[in-house]
Amino acid sequence: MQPVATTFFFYFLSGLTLVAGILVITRRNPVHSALALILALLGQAGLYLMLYAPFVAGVQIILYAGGIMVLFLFVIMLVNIEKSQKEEQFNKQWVVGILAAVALGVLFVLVYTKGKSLFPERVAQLPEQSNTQEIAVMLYGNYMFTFEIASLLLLVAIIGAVVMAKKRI
Amino acid sequence: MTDPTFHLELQEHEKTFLDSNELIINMGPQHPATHGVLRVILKLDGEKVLGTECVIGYLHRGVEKIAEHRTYTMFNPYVDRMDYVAAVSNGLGYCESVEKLLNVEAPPRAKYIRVILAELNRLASHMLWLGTHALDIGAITPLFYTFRDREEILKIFEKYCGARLTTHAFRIGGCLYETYEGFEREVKKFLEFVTPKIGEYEELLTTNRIWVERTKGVGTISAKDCIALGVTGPVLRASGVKWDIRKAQPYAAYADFDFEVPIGQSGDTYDRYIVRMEEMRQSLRIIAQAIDRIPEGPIMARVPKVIKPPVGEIYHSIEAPKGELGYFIVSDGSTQPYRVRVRPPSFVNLQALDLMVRDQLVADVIAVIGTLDIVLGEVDR
Amino acid sequence: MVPITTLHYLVVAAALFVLGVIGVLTRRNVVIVLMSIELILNAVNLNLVAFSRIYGLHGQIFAIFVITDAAAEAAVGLGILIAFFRNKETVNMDEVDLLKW
Amino acid sequence: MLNYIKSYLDSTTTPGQAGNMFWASVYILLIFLGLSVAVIAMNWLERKILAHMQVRLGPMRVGPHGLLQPIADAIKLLIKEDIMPSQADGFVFWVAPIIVVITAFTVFIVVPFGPTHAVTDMNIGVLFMLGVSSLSVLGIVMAGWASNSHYPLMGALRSSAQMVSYEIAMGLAVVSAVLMTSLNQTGTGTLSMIGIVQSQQAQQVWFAFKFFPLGLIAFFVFAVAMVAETNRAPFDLPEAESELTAGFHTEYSGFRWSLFFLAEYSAMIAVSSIAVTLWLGGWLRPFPHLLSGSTWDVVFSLLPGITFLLLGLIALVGVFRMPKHPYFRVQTIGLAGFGVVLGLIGLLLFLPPVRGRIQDIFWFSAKVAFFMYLYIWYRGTFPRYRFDQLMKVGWKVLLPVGIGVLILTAVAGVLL
Amino acid sequence: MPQNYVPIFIFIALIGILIPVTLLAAKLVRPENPSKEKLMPYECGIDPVDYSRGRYTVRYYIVAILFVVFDVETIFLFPWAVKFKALGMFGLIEMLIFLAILIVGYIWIWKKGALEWV
Repeated sequence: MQPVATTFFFYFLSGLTLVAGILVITRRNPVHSALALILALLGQAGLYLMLYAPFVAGVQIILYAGGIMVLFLFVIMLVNIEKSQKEEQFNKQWVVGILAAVALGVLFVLVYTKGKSLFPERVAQLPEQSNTQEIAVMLYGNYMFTFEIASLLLLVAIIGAVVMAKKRI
Repeated sequence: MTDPTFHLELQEHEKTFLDSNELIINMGPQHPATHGVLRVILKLDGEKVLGTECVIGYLHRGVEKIAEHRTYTMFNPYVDRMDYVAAVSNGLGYCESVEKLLNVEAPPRAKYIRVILAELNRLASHMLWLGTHALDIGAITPLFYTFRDREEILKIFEKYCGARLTTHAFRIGGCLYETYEGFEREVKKFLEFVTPKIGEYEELLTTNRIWVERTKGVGTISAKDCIALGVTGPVLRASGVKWDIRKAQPYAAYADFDFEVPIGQSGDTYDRYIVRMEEMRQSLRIIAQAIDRIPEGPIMARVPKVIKPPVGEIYHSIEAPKGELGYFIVSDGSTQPYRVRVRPPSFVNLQALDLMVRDQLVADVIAVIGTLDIVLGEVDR
Repeated sequence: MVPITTLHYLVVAAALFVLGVIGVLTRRNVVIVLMSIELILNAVNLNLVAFSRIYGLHGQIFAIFVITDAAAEAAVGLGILIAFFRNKETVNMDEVDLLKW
Repeated sequence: MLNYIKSYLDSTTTPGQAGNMFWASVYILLIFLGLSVAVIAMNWLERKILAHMQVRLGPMRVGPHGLLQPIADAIKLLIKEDIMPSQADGFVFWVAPIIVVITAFTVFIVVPFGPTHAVTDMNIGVLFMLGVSSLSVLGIVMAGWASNSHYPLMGALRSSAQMVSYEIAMGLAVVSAVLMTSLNQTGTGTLSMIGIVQSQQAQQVWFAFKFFPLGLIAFFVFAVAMVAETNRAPFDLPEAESELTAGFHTEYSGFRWSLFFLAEYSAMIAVSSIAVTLWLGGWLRPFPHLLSGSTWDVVFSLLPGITFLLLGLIALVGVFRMPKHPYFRVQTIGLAGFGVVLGLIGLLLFLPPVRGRIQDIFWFSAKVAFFMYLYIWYRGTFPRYRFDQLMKVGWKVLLPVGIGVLILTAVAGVLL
Repeated sequence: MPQNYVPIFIFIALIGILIPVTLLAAKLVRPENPSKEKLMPYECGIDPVDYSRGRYTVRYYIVAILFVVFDVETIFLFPWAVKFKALGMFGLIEMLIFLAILIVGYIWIWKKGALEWV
């Protein structure tokens, strides 16, 4: 698999993701935020494809964009957004929040720039064409217990959510 | 320059708790499935119906008031416009009421013609009901079958009296027209044609799993409620009450014929469907008997030129395709009725809607409106 | 033209993370706060997948588990939100001040 | 440049894998064209077939036997006023139909019309298809929400609830097909669409008939779920015109409405293509082993031409049955011309080089056409489910059956 | 970008250009005279009586939750199905445990009536 126009796609997709991310946290209407989030998720799926992780990209599209976001949209339609739209959108700790976030950002940038030697610049030869198969071998071999615990997590999630949402149970 | 946008005046609803999230939605008057211009205000909880309110009157033409300003003869065509899919029955009821008021009786041949036409009309009405009801539930094909076969009935009407829908077939005191040449033959041919067709409709629906699921247990109404609300016709019979005016108080020539009154047990939509299908078969039986035994003789009784019934009042009812169709006529001795009050079956049956759809789903409202077989012309008059 | 390296992806991930943090800290609408949490999780995922180019497939598998987790989180979080909305008639973050209602 | 174009022609992979973006674009344009023609044809065929099921004629006026009716409709929709309800959310209202169309179309990137006739082949082909088709839920929810009206929102919520419910059953059925691909020497299956068909070829059985009746049950689960996914009768509640007037696209008019229409029909073709690829052997011709040998190969390769000749013949019979009135002269000539064109296409398909290349596409389209006919047949026959019954079928029937079939198939796969 | 994914972008870009262009082109030929009644939301010919966004039943949300959870389950099934024969009996038992835990949840929600619509 030869990569094609990597630079263009990287800047395009990461730009898309970041702009969508900014829209998510600034939109007044939660539905618009959700749509922006979907865009960010899809852009990120593109980034996964670039990173030779097609299976994760597929999972991202099916689960995140097609599953979790539907859940979000349903909930937004369930709660009356009209009222919340008219209210003040940002709380009083926005100064603190932005300061904390900026500090965090500076920290990240420092780590990435100063600690360049932290990450080896080699690229593992990832088998793109048999990505799913390799993942299967690892998921059901090395990560067997994690995988089984994931099912427990899901069980708890079902029970929790249904109990929480269904009053007359 | 006017601003094309406008703003709804939003009503501030008291409480919007999720569990009591009542949603008010209009179904009708311009809705594909309310059989005309019925407006039903639905109070919904998600898909569940919490209550309904019928708003009628979009087709009100003041038929009863018009009667007070027309002579008895002149009013006769107006009644055709009430239940326009069963115009013959309306005319029959009206003519018989006035005849009763006048104390005349139509000659036997006229009575037989009346029975034949009324039963053909019942068939036509039930066919239209079946087609639209099935269409409402999503089966689009029966509609075209039933309309194809109804067409044959309308052809007979057209040949007999020149009109297809609002026939104005009868006059006070009998019939105006003698049967046309080959009437008997054509009716017999029609009977042969339509008998297998009813089986065809049943084949499409009766054992269709989705149809059964959509209709069984939907819109159930008990015999007690039916009687309390005055519901009549197939809806009443499907609840298990054997009440058919053709049997109970025979009018026209119904006493001469041998037929069954089909009844259901549970009073749900499926039973009403079965009852009506069986009624169609019984109608065919009646028509076959009538066509065989139709007597010769005059078709018009001796009725004065100017109809001036004696002072008095009369209530006469017949079994229209949709239920009991009654006329209450008060005469003050003049040429015009003092008051005409119609008891339309659709109007009375529509009352049961709220009872039948409560706690059911939105889709059931459609099924129930369909199964009640209402005609808005008759509801609003 | 600078070749795109793992570091580039990490910077994007960091930016996403910061965006998510800002959202969580400043927005009042609970739904949008939950969405910002999704952004943070996504930033983590991007990091994991980017690292998996260096260290092998482990990162991708972790990303899958994180997505699973996000699904469970969204389900329960939104369930709580609905229970909250049912009682308080608002989706305002500032009013979430009771542990039990 | 010419070399670049030529370099793909003798490769044995899809243009996407060969990295030839020129040919990929050509294929994409061909898919656009083919889909538009298919949707137009489907529109006409549906009305005609449904009409004949219902003892009527269907469109007869525009063009001979109404052949030009879809085009007339398209023009009418294009020049129709586009109404957006006041208080609608403009941007979302605008973007929703586009999303629905994109999701319905994008699926076709990985649909293999033949071993090399796909835009591209992906390692995650099936996953991609499921994922992209699941995104159309978003477009529908957005359309319903943006309209700011009761009926569309109810339709949208119903529609999305229905689609997500049946997606589970669909996914489980797909997994049991994917599972069958791994039953070979290496024990490794594939998610690539082309790989799935090739493993059916290698295992010498269409997956619908593998582990009889397990494959067939999984196929039926998918077949039911796909009707529900595309919101077609008897699962057409979201747009049940007798209840919700038109569901989520009640407020859409003109060209934007036609985008939903386009999306609905291309989604139908898309899910049928998935079903064909996963269970009915994709581009493989029927009975490749029972009726093998070069004679049979030739006979089967003649079938595309014969089909088109027959269609042309039907059109010519129609010409002779046309009324002889001068009023119908133009229509008669048009129908004759149509028949002749079909016949010429048929003759063209007999030529040996074309014959060899067109065969895959022909078999694939024939199988998809069968599903399309089923869709129309369902619509003519079935009443509509009620919403709770629909949910019951999805969650309490198809889901357990899907899991059960999957487990049984897995057990059978391990033991056999 | 690995080359066999690039067509996706070509495809989406093409549709994304074609449809808006057609929409805009249609704007040149179609009439445009809105009026108050024309722009009213459809509610069977009556002025809408209620605000139409929000306050829908919570059951849709439950359906969505169940969908998400079972979708995750399906996603985990895919790699297993791909490597199914190689993983053999061990993988099957592993997957059966995974499914069993979820089936317990499924039965629980069935018993609790979360699958009932009404």
